[in-house]
Formats: sequence, structure tokens, C-alpha cells
Amino acid sequence: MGELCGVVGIGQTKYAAKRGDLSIAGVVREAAIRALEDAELEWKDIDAVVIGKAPDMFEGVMMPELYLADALGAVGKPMLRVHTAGSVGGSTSIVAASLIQAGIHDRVLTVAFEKQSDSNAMWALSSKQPFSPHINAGAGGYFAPLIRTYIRRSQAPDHIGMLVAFKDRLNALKNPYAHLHIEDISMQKIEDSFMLWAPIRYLESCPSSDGACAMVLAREALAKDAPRPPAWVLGTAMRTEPTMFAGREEVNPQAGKDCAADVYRQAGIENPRRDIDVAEVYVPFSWFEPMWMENLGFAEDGEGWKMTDEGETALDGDMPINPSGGVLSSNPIGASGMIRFAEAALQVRGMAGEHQIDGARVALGHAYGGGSQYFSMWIVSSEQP
Amino acid sequence: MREVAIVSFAQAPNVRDAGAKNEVELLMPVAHAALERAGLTLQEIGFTCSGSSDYLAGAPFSFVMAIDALGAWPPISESHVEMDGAWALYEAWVKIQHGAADSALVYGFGKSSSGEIRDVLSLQLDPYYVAPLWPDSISLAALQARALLESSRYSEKDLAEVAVRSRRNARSNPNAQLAGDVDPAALLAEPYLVSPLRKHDCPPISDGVAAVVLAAGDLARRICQRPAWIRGIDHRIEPHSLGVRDLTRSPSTELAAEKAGVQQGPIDLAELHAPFTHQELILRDALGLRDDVELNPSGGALAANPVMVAGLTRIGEAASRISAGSAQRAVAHATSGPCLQQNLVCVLEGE
Amino acid sequence: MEDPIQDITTPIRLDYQYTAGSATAKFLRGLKQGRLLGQRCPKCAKVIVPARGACARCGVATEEEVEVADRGTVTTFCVVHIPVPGSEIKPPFVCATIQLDGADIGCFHLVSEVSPDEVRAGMRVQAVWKPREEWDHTFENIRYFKPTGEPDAELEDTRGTGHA
Amino acid sequence: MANPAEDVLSASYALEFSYTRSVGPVIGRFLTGLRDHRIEGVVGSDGKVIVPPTEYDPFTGAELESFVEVGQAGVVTSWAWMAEPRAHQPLDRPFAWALIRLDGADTALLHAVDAGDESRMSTGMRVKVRWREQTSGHIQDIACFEPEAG
Repeated sequence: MGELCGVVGIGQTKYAAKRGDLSIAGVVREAAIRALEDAELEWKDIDAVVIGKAPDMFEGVMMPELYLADALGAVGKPMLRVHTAGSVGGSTSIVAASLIQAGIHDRVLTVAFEKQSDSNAMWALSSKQPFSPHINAGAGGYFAPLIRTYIRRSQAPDHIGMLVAFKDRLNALKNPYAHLHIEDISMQKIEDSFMLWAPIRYLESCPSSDGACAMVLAREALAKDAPRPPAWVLGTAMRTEPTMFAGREEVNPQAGKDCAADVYRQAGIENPRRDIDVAEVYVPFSWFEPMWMENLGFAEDGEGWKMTDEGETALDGDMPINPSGGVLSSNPIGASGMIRFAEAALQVRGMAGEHQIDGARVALGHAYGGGSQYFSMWIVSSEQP
Repeated sequence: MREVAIVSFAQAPNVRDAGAKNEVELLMPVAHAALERAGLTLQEIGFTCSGSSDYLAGAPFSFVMAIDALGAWPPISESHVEMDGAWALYEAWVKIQHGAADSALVYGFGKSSSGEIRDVLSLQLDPYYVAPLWPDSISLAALQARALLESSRYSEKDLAEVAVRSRRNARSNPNAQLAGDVDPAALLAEPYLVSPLRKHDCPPISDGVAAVVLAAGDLARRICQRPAWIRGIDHRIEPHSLGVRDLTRSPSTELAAEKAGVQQGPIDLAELHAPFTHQELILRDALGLRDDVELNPSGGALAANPVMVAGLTRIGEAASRISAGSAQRAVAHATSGPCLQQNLVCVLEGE
Repeated sequence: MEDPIQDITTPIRLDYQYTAGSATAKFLRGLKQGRLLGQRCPKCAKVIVPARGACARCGVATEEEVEVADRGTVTTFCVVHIPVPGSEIKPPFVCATIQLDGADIGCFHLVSEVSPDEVRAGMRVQAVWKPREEWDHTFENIRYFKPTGEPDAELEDTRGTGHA
Repeated sequence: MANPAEDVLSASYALEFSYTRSVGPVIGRFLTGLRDHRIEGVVGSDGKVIVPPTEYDPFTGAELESFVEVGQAGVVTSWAWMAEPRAHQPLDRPFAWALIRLDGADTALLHAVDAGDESRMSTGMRVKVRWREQTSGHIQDIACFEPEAG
């Protein structure tokens, strides 16, 4: 079905609380140039640009792709802007891939970014829409109760969340692009960190980052000739369900299960735990690792936390999750999903550097957003199908 | 390329202020009407894609609640562009080309009445050099209009005649806001709003929703008596800074038209997303439309301009006329950004 | 010569007129009268509170008005230790999902008059309203929920699998 | 705040925030120039001088870094008469929005012209910068432009 799509170039900025050295265009540009360099291509080689980010209010620029057209060499080309809440970085990658898979373009540049420091990430807090029927306690106030439900149902021990945070923060030390490099990280340090929304501690939460991620995607013939090994896209999937309805399962959402089943089917994956070598999974609060392990079918319901507890999700475990340090270590919101997709591709290209998983052949990139209701995933492989 | 057609189109009446109805309440009947006309349920649809803007709504993640209108259970394969619904249609078309879906529901929604749309659109501008000065959307269009008028290709009377035709055509469009018979001389006697533009040169402020259903090949033929086949669709963008562009031309429209194959056959009618009278003239030239082409039979964006919807509506209006048999080959156009920065061109044909 | 410019400040202010949807308006008008109004889905028969004008699962309009109790069951919660900007509530406080008696969906509100350590899923709670003269079109007419002292309700989902 | 005439609950609210934007080297250099009453452009891929300087070439996407100082007066290439200025705009009395090609530049800059009356505006007319009394490195350091002749 369709053309085969390969990832031939990947670029990331250094993620930081504030990239005070760059404009918004400068941020997207840094990632885009690195992706072009990786692919050994120039602007003129790119046929179309697909850009994604989270709400425009972070930067106070409406539809910033209009202003960014010049910086991304998009003038005279098609340019699309995707926004699917937190999953947007993943969805953006998928839209870009579909332009190749549909046979419309030869090479597509896709970029996702956020420059949250422009608003000190405070946008949502500065104005409150009238007539909101609910009491709002921030993002953590929404997700922490879901975590509590997970803990209650699975009877997971309290330290699991801290264990995830410890592992991801250790991994981040091996990733030069990661925002948070906490050299003296320890379980004790995490336990001692400030409680935000119990059971979520400060060091179990994602930071707010500036940064961008970019990829160059190419059709089969061009990807085969790329200077560095491509990551072949074996499957892509997106699923959405409504935020609130009677009886909605919010901890282990159906949309996530359906999305995983769809992407596995496309990629010929029968047993994800066995067939996938490494996964980059969107974990903004530590406890979401075990929750997603179950949602993704890596563990039985109620058993996800055991993977973390037994070290299976660590760099040297049999199912490494987030070798890059994950969203817990770098979180330019609109780009966070694309970083997952790109890191999965880096792994199968053998280009992940110090956090490379030896022999990684098949990898999953995962993103979610909204009230755990938007999902996007892709499977990439070192081997051309 | 797979054959893909528009098999159904629905829209809400465009109004100055939809009042008590929020986006979900506006969208629900329209989305369901589009599905019903196609004889499909949401669960039979392969892909759903929408277009809208948070800044229009004045709240982040404004598209998330819109999902509530659809009945997205079991979960659906779905995406969203922060653009006019016309680009959502493009994304859906790509998905069908890929073979990942055989049908798609596409919708756009926007309540321009919530904020001061002239100021809201200022935030589309360069955030360092231009947005801090708050030039409003009508002023920018006026700069473009003067450049066109002084190029000697068109006069203020030509602009007024675009408005006259728009309102005349809109008389037969029950969803239009501005319709009627007006005299160009009377329009020209009105004062300037932002010179050289008068009120009639500018779009009304509109709340609106539109939805279309796309289907591929035999499915389209089965569910629609006369599908409007998408024979070509393309979109292009220009540099952002107004000061580096030739505002009297639309090179991105020219390029998109060439890629979409506009000139590969005779065009019966065109639905152009020109919120301002002079922009219709620029677009007509860019598309190379002959004088015998029926222009904006719906009245176009001058008769109703729901931001984030009006481009998709143009495609839907053109498709409806093909499905009704009153046109054989049509071009539909959508625009985005200040002074026609980004343009999409779609060529539609009957069997 | 001063240092080169690295940052600029650009204030942005946009004025909006926000209109509550008609279903939300009905819910808020009910609150102003001290009533909690939901709507029953004509398709799945579930009662949705706050009324939203739509059953998101079925994608149909909801019209039938159903008044629900101002007491219910905590289904889950968290303890917020940081201040919520723009809010007068002092941390730590309990933010809970509460399924009101007669409703089939939870709403978010605060739980107080109990130590955060003692709050648990299944706990029965009832609304503590502000004085009537302070009531307006807002859920904040209910100051918070407090425990009723009834025995805990049994929650349906302890198997850990989706019941949706 | 409720409107009793209809079944509508509506209220006004403001989406308000002061964004702090890091500007990067190119925009930073231009703004630094403004602070010091100097206007600089950048040389584009085709050798044309772009003012205000874009970080990347509008047509080729190339990185631009060759700066040149341009004049503080120039020619109006198009304009629009703002009879009723809106909140936040540079002037609170009727003025013209104009695209202005400064001497030595090949592209136009968008700003306000304080011409007093529409009859004093024309395409091709010459205008010059009026600096704000206190400059701080912001596009608003240019208070507006004014007709060069008198």
C-alpha cells in the first residue's frame, strides 16, 4: 500500500528552559539545518514542509507557520501546520510520512517546536475563560488522579514512579540534547523533591523547554541512496476519542489500544514485547511509563509496573523505554512527540550515540495528548521491508 | 493517483453572531448532515480531519471539544490542522491517496464573533517587526488594494463591481449573510473604511461551520449519483514579509494552479476565497480565468467569511454545483495569511 | 556603547466576548438556583453532569434535563501542593473526581473538612454551598465537598480493565 | 453579565500576556541599531538589501549575515489611510499605514506615517523617520515616519 518512506535526516536543538540566543525562527532552523546536514541535502531538495506545535498562545503568534515559511525554505512549496494537542509532534511526522507514502512528494521536511520561554509557559494561567464549569488545578491536577486510580487498581508499590524518574534522568545524562542533566540524581533526591500533585513529585514531572526537532523523509529509491542508513517507516497510526463521557476508561484508554493494534498490524508485529527492540514513549509524569506499558500491550493489565520494578525498561533491560531520557528530561511540548518518533528512528539507524541500544532493529515512537485521548504512533525499522 | 471525490457537503447558515451556540452545538448538525447525505456513519469513515484556530476561539485546545460533536466512539483515526478546513481536506485527500483510508470526513469551524477579528489576525504577523505595531487585517488588505489600483490594471469601480456581483449571486445562497441588488455607483459614493477600501470591499464577520465527505473510486460512485472528482489539488506559500512581495500578483496561486492542472481543460465556474474585492481580481488573473467563467456563484467570502471555514466552503460550494449537474469542471480556491500569503487550488470535475 | 539587544517585550491583549454554550448556560443557571442539572443521552441513557448539550460517546444532542444530588462518591483524586494561579485556595488541597448520585460521569471539585491523608476513592461526600446571596453562574457556588460519614461506596473498576 | 433578553450567558474577557522574546543575532542587531538611531539592512542571496533584515533569505532560505546601513528616509511604495486608529496602533490620530523603501534598501518596511491628512499622502512620496524620545531596541523606537517635505 503506497510508497515506502524512509527517515534520512534527523536534527534536534539543544533543549533548554530558555534558548535566549535564538528567535522562534532560529529555534526551528537549528533543528531543520541539522536534519538537512544529516541527510546531506539542501533546501532546494525539499519538496514540502509539515510543521507542528501545540497551542499558538505559547508564543503569542497565530499560525506561526506563516512567519516561519522563510526560515524553513518553504517559499514556493506546500506547507502544512498540524495541531493535535500533546500528540502533535507524532501526528506531524505521520502527516509528513503520508505525503511520501501517497507518492505526492520525493522528500519532505517535518519540524515540530515550542518556544515556551516566550510566555514563561504561563499562557494558560494568565487568563481564565469565563463559565468554565469545572474547577481547574492545572495539568498535574488532571493527570494525578488518573495515576492514583492506576496505583489503586494495580496495587503498584509507591517507589515505581521514582524508579521511572531515576532511570529516565540517568538516561538523559547520555543524551547531549536533553534539557535536564542532573548529574547527582538519586532515588533519595527524587523522593526529597517537592510534592506537586500527590502522588507526583517535582522530579517525577516533565520540565518546560524551548526546542525543536526535525526530520527529512524520503521515498524508497532516495532513502536507499541516502548517505546514512535510513529508518524505514513500517506503520503509522492515529486515534482519537472524546475527552469525557460516561464510563470512559481514562487510565488505559481504548484509543491508545486501538492505535497500537493498528500500527502493529501494519508493521507485522505479533508480540510487541518480543518484536520491538526499543520504544520512545510519551511519559510526562513518571507513572505514565507503567500505564503505557499496559496500554501498548508490553505488559498485561495491572502488570506494567513490574517491568519498571525489574529493570526491564532500563537501558540494559530487555525492553528499553526512553533511552533518550524522554519527556521527563526534555519537553518543548509541540516537539515532544516528534522527538519520540525521531529518537526511535535514531535507534534503528544506529545513530543514537551514547544512549544507543545495541542491535536495535525495530522501534516504536509514541505520543499522546489532550486528556489521554489523542494518540499517534509509528514503527520504524533498520530493515527495508 | 487514486480517484477521490467530494460526495457530500453541508454547512450552517453563516451569521454575524451565533450567540448561545458554542462550537460543538454548531458543528454537530452540520457534521451529521454531511455524513447522512453520504449515507455513511462516522464508524464507516476511514479518516477525520478538521481545521480551526485557537486564537479565533480565544482558548487553547479549542478543537478538542469539537470531537464531542461527532460520536468518536469507538475511537477514530483523526487529525487537525491549525488552518482553514481546506487544508484539512488536503490532509484527508493525502490519506486517501496513501491508501490508509477510502473515505474521510472533513470539517472547519470558527466563531469570528468572539473576538475582534481585525486585531486577532494581527497576531499572524512577524512577532518582532510587525505584530507589535498591530496593523489590522483590513489595513493590510488596503495596502495591497492600493498597490493593485496603482498598477493601472483595475479601478475602484472594478472593485465595486466584484461586490455587486457577489451580493447578487448570494441572493440564491440561503447561507449567505450579505445578499441583494446594489448599484455600483451607490457603493462608490460611500466613504472609505480604510482607504482605498470601502465597507463593500471587505468581508462581513461570520460564524460558521462546514463539512464535506470525501470518498475514493467505486465507493464514491456508489454513494453519490454525481461525485465531484478532485482532479488536482495543490497549495503553495510565499514569503511572509509584505515588503518583499509583489502584492499585486499571487505567484503562489499561479504555481498551485499549474500543479493542480487548472489550465488542462475549460473551467465552468470558480469559487475563490477572496475576502476582499481586489483579491478576487488578483486571484482571477493568477488562475488565468477567462471572462466566461462563472465566478463565486455562492457570493464567496464577501457574502460570508467564517474564518477557518470559508476556504473549505468554497470547495464544498463548487463540488455541490458539479454534483447538481450545473457545472462540469470547476476550480475552488482557499487562502491563508496576510494579503494572500498562502493559497490552495483544487480542480473538480463531474464524470 | 550598551550591550546588544537580546530580548524584547511585546504585550499582547485581545478582548473576547465569550458565550457559554446553551447547555452550559442551563447548567450554570441551575447552579445560580442551587441546583445541579445534567442531561440524559437519548441513545445510551447515561446522565451527563455538567450538562454539555451532547453525549460525546454517542455524538448526539442531549436535551432531557435531569437534576442530580449534591452528594456523591469520590472516584479518584490528587492532593495539590502548589498554589493554582488566580485561585484563592491554599495548598495543600484535595482535587477530586466526584460522581454525583444520579450522574454517570464524574465532575472535578475540591474536597475539604478532612485531612488529605484520609481521602480515598469510594468516599461519600456532599456539597458545602456558599451562602445563597453569593450564588452566581459558577460551580464555585459550591465551596467544596465534605465527607458525609456514610460507608464507602464500592467502585466498579477495581479489576483494572476498561469497563467502557 | 448575563443577557436576560436571550438564553445566552456571555461575558467579556481578555487574553492578555506580555511576551518576552529572545531575538537572536540578526533581529538583535537591527534592534540594537534602532536603539542607537541607526537602521541596518541585510544583503539577500540576490544582492538586494532587505530592510528590516530577515534572518533567512525570503526566497532561497539561505542564512543572511552581511549587514549594511541604510538611510533614514525613503519612498512610500503603497499606503492605506487609517481614519479611525485602533487600540495599540502607533498613533491615536488618523494616520497612514505605509510600505516604505528606505534609501539604499530594495524591500519595503511596514510602519505608520503621521501625515495629518489623507490628502498629503501619495505613493512615491518621501518620508523620514521620527524617532521615539527614548529608544530601547524595539520596532517602536521608530515612533512613526513623517513627510520629508515640511
